[in-house]
Amino acid sequence: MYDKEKKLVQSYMNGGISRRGMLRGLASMGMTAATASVLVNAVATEALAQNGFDWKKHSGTNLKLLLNQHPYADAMIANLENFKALTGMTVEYDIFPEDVYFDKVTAALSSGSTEYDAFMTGAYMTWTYGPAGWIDDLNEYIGDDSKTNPDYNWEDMLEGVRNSCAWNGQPGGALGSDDAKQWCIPWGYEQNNLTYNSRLFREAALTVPTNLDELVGTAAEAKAKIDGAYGIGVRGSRSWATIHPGFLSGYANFGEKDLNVSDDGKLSAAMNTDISRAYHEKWVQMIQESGAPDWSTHTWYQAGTDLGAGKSAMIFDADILGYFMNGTGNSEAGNLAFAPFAANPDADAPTPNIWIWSLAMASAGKQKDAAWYFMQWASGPEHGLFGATEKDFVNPVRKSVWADAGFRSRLDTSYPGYVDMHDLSAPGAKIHFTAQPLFFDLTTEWAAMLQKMVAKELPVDEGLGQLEASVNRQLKEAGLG
Amino acid sequence: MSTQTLDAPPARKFKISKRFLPYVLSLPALLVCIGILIPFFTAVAYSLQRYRLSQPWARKYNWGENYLNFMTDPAFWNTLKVSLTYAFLTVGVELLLGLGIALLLQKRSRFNNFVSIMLLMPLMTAPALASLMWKLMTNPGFGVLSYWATLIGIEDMKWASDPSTAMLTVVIVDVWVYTPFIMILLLAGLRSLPRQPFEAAELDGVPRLFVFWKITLPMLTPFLLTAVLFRVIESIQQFDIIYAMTQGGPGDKLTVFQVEAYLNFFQSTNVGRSAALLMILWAITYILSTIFIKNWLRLRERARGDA
Amino acid sequence: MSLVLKDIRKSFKGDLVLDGLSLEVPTGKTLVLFGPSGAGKTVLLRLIAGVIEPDEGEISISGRNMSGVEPEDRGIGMAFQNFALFPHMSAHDNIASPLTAQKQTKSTIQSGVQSLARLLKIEHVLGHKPKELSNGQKQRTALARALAGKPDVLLLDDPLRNVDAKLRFEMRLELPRLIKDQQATVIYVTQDYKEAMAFGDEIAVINGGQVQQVGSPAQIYLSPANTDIARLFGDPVINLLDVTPKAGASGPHVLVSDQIVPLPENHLGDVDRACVLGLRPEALRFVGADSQGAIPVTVETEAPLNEKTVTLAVTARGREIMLSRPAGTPGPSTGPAHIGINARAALLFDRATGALIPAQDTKIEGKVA
Amino acid sequence: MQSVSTLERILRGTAISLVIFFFMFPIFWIFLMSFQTNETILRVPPSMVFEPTLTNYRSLISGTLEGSTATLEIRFMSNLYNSLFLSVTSVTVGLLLGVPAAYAFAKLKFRGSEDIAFTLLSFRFAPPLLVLLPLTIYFQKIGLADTYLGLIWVYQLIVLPLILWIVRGYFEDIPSDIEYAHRIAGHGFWSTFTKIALPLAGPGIAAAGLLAFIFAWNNFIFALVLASADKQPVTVGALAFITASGINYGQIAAGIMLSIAPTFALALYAQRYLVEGLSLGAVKG
Repeated sequence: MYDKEKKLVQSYMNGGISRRGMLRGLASMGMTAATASVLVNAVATEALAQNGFDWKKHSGTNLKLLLNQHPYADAMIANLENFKALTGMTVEYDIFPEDVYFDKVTAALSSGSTEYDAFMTGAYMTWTYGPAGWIDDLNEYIGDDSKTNPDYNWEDMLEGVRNSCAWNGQPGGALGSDDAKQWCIPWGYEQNNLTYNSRLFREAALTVPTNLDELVGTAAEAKAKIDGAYGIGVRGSRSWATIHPGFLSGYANFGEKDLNVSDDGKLSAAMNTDISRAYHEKWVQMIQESGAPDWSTHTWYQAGTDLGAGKSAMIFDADILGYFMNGTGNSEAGNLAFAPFAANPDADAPTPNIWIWSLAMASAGKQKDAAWYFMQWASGPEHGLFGATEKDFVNPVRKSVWADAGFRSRLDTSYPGYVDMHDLSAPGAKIHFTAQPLFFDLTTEWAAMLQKMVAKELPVDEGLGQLEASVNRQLKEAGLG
Repeated sequence: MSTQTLDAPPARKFKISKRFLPYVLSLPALLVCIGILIPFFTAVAYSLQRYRLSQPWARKYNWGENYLNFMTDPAFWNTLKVSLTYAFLTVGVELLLGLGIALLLQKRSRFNNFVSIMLLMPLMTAPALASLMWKLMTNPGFGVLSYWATLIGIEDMKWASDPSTAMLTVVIVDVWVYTPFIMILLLAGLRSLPRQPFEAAELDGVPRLFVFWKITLPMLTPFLLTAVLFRVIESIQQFDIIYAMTQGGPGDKLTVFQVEAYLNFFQSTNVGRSAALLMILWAITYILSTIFIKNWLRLRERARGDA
Repeated sequence: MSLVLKDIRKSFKGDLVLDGLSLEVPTGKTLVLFGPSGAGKTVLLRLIAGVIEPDEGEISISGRNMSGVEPEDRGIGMAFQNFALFPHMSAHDNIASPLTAQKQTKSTIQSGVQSLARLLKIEHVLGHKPKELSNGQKQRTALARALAGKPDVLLLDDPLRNVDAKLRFEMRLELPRLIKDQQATVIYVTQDYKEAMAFGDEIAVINGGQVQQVGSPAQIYLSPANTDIARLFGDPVINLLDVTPKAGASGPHVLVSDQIVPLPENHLGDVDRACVLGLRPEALRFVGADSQGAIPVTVETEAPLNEKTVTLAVTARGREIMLSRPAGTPGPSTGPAHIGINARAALLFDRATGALIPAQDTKIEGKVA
Repeated sequence: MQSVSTLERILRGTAISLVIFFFMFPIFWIFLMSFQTNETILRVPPSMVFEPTLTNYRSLISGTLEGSTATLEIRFMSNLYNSLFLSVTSVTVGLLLGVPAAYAFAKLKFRGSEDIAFTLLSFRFAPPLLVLLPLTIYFQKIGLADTYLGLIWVYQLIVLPLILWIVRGYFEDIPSDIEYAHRIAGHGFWSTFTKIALPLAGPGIAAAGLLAFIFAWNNFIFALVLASADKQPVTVGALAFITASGINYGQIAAGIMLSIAPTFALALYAQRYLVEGLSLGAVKG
């Protein structure tokens, strides 16, 4: 295919012409930039085919994927032709909206469905899927040279992210321990930091807050000074999703934990401490004073949409939300800026809790080796670079992608502060929760308690007491406490 | 003729013995439903187990323990309270409103028929989508209802996001969606009532309020019961509207049975608790419905006897 | 025998409706089933038609046992009290229904329906739906439908009940001839004794789930088997007075208002028995005060009916008595008067059982169950 | 009626207006929204003055969602088709199974008929989730998972009891004499069922079918749990407008309008059955 075009790309790859020169050349042949970039990857993929690995081993196999409706999936689909060409396999996929995606995954896996070979998941979910026996430990594949191509470069994955997807299955067991199983392969991830509307900040003469007290103050100031916008967007729906982004990132920055693990492996609630109480009080106060009026129904898309529409001055949430909202079509496009945020004034750096979109392999699948071919391609450096530079496959989980000059400069020009923020936060970025099977019960309850506190149904200290009691009771009931 | 029928063998046609006929007619429907019974019993078994998907090794029969735990579980009592409140409020308001509208539209006229069909539109809006609509309208930022609230001086109306107005908001949505259902059943009922008693009452100059209480309402009762039966069952099992509006929040203000059970299953993967919750919901519905149906059959029988 | 019912028992939800009922109807004859409402007449017809099955007993038509035979295979025609027309079909299609069931040709159906319609004078409304028909037209349509299939057995369930008086009068004249022309065995149900007397070769009176009396119209009227039947036949209703026969010089008698009413000789055996005296209103007449056995009464009120005048009188002891006389004949309309009793027409019943105590010179042919 | 006073007329008029306003305004508002972009929807205060655009409908029908960061493929039209297919077939099956059963319960009182009828109705009492969750496993085992057949079967859970209960009432209201008359006239049981009972209960059956259709159409959870993306109905499909690049309110609104349209068209078409058909006295002629 496209022989003439390919030559042009080849010479770009060999450093003969500049990227712009190549694109111009391709455009003169009637290709759009998007198509062209797929072509670039086609060449990269062809290079991949030269590395001696038998890519065609499962030629003719048909895979089926279960995907969340997400830019990561879009980026993969845009590049899928190259995978098919590389391996001779065919790929089908089901995409579900995020509102129902995980319920769909649970329904499919719990019924023992053999329909899907691989699927998108978050690391937290594997704490259920793994022990339930629905997904495979991927270490068996990563370490097997006959199954994994030599250029896969597993070590290239950011360590905190990679470890966050590995757990030994023991309640309270440390993530990334030596006996951990790799339940999923990180794909793209989110750090929770500050994204603010620089236009609004400038107009209201606000400075970017650097710790929790400043955050509370700046949010209140923003709300007071800016007409038609509230101070800070954080999530508030009755769900685990309310706890894991900004809230836990700041919480962990004070050295606080969700659960204590005793020496004999018993778990107990750890959120009823003085520091925690102070943190909760400030957080609750911040939402009461300057949060979204309908905070208690806010999920990430409300937080993001409001920011993009200029309805909030800033968010303490996933960095990629600001990244997406900075694109065309949102009224505040181009106005969003990014800043690392350490809630604890005494902390050296932010400690963002992270969300990792990952790929997992269904145990019930009938063609696991072939599925692994797809997974290693989709999480490999070539697709990673393609997605990060040409699509919205951000944040990448590979060091090599972050080191890519083209990617860094692209981010720097359009997303001020993004790269710095990432670099500063990355060392402390990991999952700060204790891995255990009641994760969703306890975090949902935590969120519900936050809602009660914000609604002033009960004071913070009383709420924390109740939460602690309830968490301990549930842990005991499940035989974990 | 008579001699012919005597000698000739009965005409050869496919005939099912009278004794089996009813079963032949009802069995297919029954079988289809029985297929659904098997999972039902599986669910009963789940409810008697300690069963979390995330702890398969700990799965075992604990018999009534899930149910016993409810006794001391404030979350359960809250669920019960919220569900009953929700059902009572929605069905109550819908019944009054539906009856009122049906009375307004009782007379057969082009206009009334047109209005009654138009009013069915909310019923045709899937509850999941209706909730989306109302979420758009009650958005504190740009929602038109929030804007109107400010116009009449309610500055900080947060609708479903505020614990004090969350129930009100979901009840409004439920009322919006389901009142037409009651309305249409009652309208049909009103229009099918015999005319004579009303004409007689009018001739005798009986006050209209009296006619309503003493003639209309009693004659309408079977229709009311059918409407209420279906509504109560659905209302106490409400899921779509509440889940779409608030997922049971804020706090635990709206954690009705099905929402709680859904979250228990899909998020906590606590199958045992989820199934036990649903079993209790089933029992409540069963008891309520039995009462309704017994009364309904009795009333119907009586109406038939009079006719 | 065309139609034989033997020991039929049928109950609904524990209520015994028919209790060992037996009947026979000869081929081509008309039997009138007479009885008060709730006596089980309609149930009986449905049993014969086969739409319900008896709990016990046997039904046979033309010698063939009907047990297990579906209604459509019984060769029956039936007209319902409430017409039971098919509301979604025209009068024509209603009438044609039995013919289509017999898979007749189009032209046969056409001519069959037409001739019946002509006979019943409903040709002009054949295209109408039942709700566009008057009650009389509905009734005729229903009748036509019952006749259309030329059934062996014709069941007519009080077909004149729901039509107005004028039409009923007309039909009472027309129907017997029509039925005779059919040459079918007919069972005709009615609650109207005059209809019963006008239509039947025989009348079967049922009450309490049993046949109480079967006989010719005259037999039923003149010798009702019990007080119930006596009361049911006759308009105005028979006067029933509690009496106790006494033996006197001239033979057995009873006293009505201290006046002697002689009884036939064979009632000697009934002296001092608690009895009821049945006096048809026609058996009483106004007489002069001086005539023998005249009973003084006070005339309360008088009601002129079409062909007769009915008077309500009260005896000195306060017993109410009804008299009937042909319209146009003179009589007091109010105030004191005297009445005389036609002793030969007096009926004597046992007070405890209500059964007729037959007089010797009266032949009772009807069976008494 | 000359006795209606002016005051009463005004009160009635006001009441009807309020009712129409409450029930119709949301639809009207969403209708307006469906012709707007996010920009005008998000204005404060909300206004009815805007420049209408057809982009929302165009992108729904063409199946491409122009987002801020990417062009997204959506399958709203195929969702719409699924809804239509699932509802129509489920109601058809429900009628085929339910109408004869309803007739048996109404007209052929038999041993245990009340119990069986109640049992059938009681399937409606079972919370859908209770049955649905174990059902996923069984469907997997017997190969009904992710099939239209399996879905249609589960849809009977909502459709069948409704049809049974309503249609039974209509059959009971057909005077038995009319059916007897037909039998006696020489027609068999089945002929009587099809030529007499069915036409007479027709409006009721139509009304029950229509209501069942609405409930099937509105269902959300069954297909979501039991089937793959290509078999999802509009109720699930409408959620696809909530994307990483924000919530596209205009498209949600257009999606809602499109999803109401088919049921509404059906109701308009069958309106005389709905109101008149539900009147139990329909067959007393």
